Amino acid sequence: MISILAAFDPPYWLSTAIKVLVVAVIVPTAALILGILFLFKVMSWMQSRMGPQEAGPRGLLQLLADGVKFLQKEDLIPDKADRFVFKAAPIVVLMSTFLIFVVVPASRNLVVENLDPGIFYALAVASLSVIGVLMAGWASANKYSLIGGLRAAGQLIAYELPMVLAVVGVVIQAGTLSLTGIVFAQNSQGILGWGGLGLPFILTQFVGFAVFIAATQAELTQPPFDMPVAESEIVSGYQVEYSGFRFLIFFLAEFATAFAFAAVAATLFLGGYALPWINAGSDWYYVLGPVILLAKILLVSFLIFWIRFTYPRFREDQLQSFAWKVLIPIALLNIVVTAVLKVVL
Amino acid sequence: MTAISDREKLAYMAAQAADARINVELETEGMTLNIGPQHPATHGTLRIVAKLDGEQVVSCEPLCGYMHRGYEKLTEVRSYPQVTTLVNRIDWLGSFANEVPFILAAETLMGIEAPPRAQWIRTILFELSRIANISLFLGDLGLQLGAQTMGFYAFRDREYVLNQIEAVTGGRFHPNFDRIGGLKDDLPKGWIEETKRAVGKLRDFCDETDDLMMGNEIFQARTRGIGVIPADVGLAYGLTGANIRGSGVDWDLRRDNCPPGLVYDKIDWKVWTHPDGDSFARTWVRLQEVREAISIVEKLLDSVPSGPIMAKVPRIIKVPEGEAYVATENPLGEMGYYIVSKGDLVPFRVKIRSASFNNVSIVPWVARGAYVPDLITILASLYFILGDIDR
Amino acid sequence: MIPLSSAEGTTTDALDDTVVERDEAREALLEQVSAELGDAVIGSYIRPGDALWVRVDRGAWRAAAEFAKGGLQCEFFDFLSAIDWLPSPFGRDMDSQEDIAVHGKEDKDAPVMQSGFAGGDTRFQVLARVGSVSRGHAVIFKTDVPDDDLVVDTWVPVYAGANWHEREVWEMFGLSFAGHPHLTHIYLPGDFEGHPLRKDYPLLARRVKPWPGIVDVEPMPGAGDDEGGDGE
Amino acid sequence: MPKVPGLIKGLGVTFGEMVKTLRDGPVTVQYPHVKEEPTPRARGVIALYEENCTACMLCSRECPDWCIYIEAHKYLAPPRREGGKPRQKNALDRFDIDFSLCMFCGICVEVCPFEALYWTPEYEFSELKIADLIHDKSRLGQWMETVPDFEAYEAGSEAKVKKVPKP
Repeated sequence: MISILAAFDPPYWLSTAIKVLVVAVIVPTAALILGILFLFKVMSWMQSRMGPQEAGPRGLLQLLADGVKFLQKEDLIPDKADRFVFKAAPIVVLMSTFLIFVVVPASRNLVVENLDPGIFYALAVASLSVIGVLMAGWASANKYSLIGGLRAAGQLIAYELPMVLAVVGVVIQAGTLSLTGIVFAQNSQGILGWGGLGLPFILTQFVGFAVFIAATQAELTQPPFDMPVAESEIVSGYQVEYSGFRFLIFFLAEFATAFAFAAVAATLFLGGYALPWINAGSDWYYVLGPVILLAKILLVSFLIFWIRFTYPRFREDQLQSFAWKVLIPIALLNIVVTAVLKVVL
Repeated sequence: MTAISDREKLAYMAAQAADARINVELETEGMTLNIGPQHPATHGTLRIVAKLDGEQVVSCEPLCGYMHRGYEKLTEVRSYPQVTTLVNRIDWLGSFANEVPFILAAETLMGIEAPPRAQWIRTILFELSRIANISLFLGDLGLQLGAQTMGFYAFRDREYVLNQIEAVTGGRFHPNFDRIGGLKDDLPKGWIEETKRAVGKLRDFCDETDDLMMGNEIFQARTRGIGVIPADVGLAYGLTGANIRGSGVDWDLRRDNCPPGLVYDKIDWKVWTHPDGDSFARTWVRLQEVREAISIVEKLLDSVPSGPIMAKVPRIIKVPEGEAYVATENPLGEMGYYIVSKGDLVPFRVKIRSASFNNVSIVPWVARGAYVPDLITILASLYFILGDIDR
Repeated sequence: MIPLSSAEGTTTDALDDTVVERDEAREALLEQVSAELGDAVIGSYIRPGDALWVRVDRGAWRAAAEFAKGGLQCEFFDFLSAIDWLPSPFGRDMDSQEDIAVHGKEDKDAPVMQSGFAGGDTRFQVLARVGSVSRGHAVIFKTDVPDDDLVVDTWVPVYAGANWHEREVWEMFGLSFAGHPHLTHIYLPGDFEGHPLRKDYPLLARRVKPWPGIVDVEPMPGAGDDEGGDGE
Repeated sequence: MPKVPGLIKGLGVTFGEMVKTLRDGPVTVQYPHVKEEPTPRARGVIALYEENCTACMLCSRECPDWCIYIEAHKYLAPPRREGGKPRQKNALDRFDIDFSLCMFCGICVEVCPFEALYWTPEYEFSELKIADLIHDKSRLGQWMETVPDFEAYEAGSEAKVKKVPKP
């Protein structure tokens, strides 16, 4: 069965169509699953309540029900709003999420495009959502959303830097920028000669992992960094004037971005789709790869959402000083140490 | 017409500029932000007109009156039992605590004192409503600062106390249980054991709050040093309750000037104060007050005397002529009633001195130059309730 | 309870008729106030162990505040309000429908206007309570406001907390405060006419709806004794 | 135990809560399927025991919200002892409580001298139209079955337990 799969070699346009279809299909369904499992269920368990029970078996179709609810709601555009920009903003935010998935490998060949500067491309595309958020904040002609948009701009840019620096540590250790290369590196290197567990970079790059997770929380505008959507201060920031289908796009984009960043973090730090004792290149991964990747993603997302339900939120200036004065120096230090160890060992 | 009469704009901005460190030469134009009557941070319908420079509040003016029900006018046409039902809707979170000062003031005028058992149960219910009120404050403060989980824990644990209040008075929020000369009814069987268990659960809630919030570095970064109120300014504005004890003033009406109808002098308990006077201090004092209230309730529950629940009071109550002002330490601060009676069924004039009215009047002073998130923290830490402000 | 005290002089209310309780602490306080304000103290009243009322002349209202804050160390401002002593022409509005529909406007005997503790001879009276946390005492100051000149000078420079209270009294009673920095509505909408807490301001809610308490038990057929319901 | 930084302790609390909810069940119940029992003294709705009511109008006068409407007529009841004078009694024509105005304060139940009004903890009587919230005499009578018996009092109380007339 595997050999038939390997022999299947479609013309270029068909393969890209399949790949785009896969990414366009995988992302919403994955966001659906992730959204339900974590936000509704785990959050409700953490708050000693049952969570939604009515929609679907034990409430698992709740997000679908929400989606349909949003679809049939009227989506308003404030009359003084900048109409085109107002309509374009959610698309930009969602688009930046889809583009990240292009480089995330589910197995040696199951990747939309195995770009050499893979991680560099992913981080560059991730910062596209800043523009979308700023567009939403400006176009809604509403004081609260303007404040929300400006806060988001300041915050997302401030946290791009620590995220990139955290990734540099991994790149030094893996020696390559492309994500599949990083997965192979983690699979092949051993810990001081013992190759049993492979070397998921979380073990050596724990500081980088911590900085990456903190920066991801900020990119997703989740507590403790949810100033742009601080509902108790500026009433859900840039999303204030959105309703109906456009708000659904924002809502889905939030989960899809969380899923995307969790996928990148899983690939960089937890060994991506590969299990340590199976060689990263073997054909088993055509079937096994996506499942392992999904499991690791759920693990990382659990961490992201767990932090989200526990912490209060920073104030603007504390947020910025935390990025510039704490995260960036640590990330730089981490790079220096990794570089030195790379040379020495 | 906006509430602030439109004085000459530039002079206004220039005057405020010197005060709130605004850089006039950049001619940045301030923005008026309506933290409007419909806003999650105002516990109800309080509107704050804030003039902002960027995120910094140049000046702000709370506008109340969106929930003004005109209680003082209504009391002119209601007899004393009817006013009791009216009055427990002022501070609806700790609502038994509203009835007590009104009843005590009427008892002072009539020269009647409730039998010991009634006073004991009245004090127990007074402390239970304090626990119910302040435990919601702890949850709500977490909510205002972004930790939603705190809000759910508060509501979950508060239910046990509300069920106990409902078991004895019949109403969870509006007990309407206090009468001139005693209480309406006595305790049902098994209530004391059940209340001890409920109050024990509240003690775990306090420890959980300590772990989840008070020790949290982000929470401390958000509340320490924010909205500092020195003691003399606080007293000049008439701040009471945990707001003034947070600024180091060791003054509690339950101990210093306890009206005759409550039994705080029969047990020993401690008044908690904190020297800093910032938002963290006020929160910390309230958390200790809940723990103190729990130990007071446990001590009182062990020593409830037996005896009648109601003194000899005529069915139709005509309060003799005279005036009386009685204030008690309500969960929000000092709440007092100045009753003027002309000797007939209906009080002639009732001035309701509610705690939040004074507590909020200091917001323009304390919020000068604060950031918008800090304004929300200050509002959350002052802990007012709209019914209390607007009456 | 003896009837309300007369205007002049201090009367100590004898609660229990056996021994006349004396409340030295509050009398000492009263002596201090009288020494300071001299003849501006028009009347006073002490309920032993409870409260001290002092009625000062309107001119000395600000001086009383400054003395309370300085001399008596009353740094805690409790509240400031007003009383309208005019007896309400509407009563409890319970029989308002009845009396208009059936008996026409019956002229109730206008009850005589009395004033409370520490006397008072005008319709409006401003009262304020200030307390001392350090020394543990409190004083209720009162002053009369003549009907033709409803102005009292403000306490805001002495107690900043008086700002909102004076705005509320201005809005509800119509007594304006000279020198108040910002006298605008606090509760009522900007274009509200009338002063609701005045006794002659009708409570409309009760005049619109017929009172369900009117007894309309029809008489026994054929009995036709008393026309109205019994058990009024 | 070294001072665990607040951030980690916070995470521990929420994780512990999750484990506790999974282990011994959430605190909330799914309302339509599982219903929580209010306490016997809960003031849900007012029940009228018509035999005791003598239309003395005390409750409708004392009600702060003016939401009790009573109409009655007199009739001649047969004398208790033969040869005695026929007694004049009030027969209740209409006894409506408008629950859209009522604030459940309990003054009417308390002030009724003939113990004709009782509280029941029933709370499921919401209506689509607000006009249906006016419960007439028969509807108030139906609530009578749901009135729980008065509980016994705590030790040391001298109040005597009242009885609920069973129809």
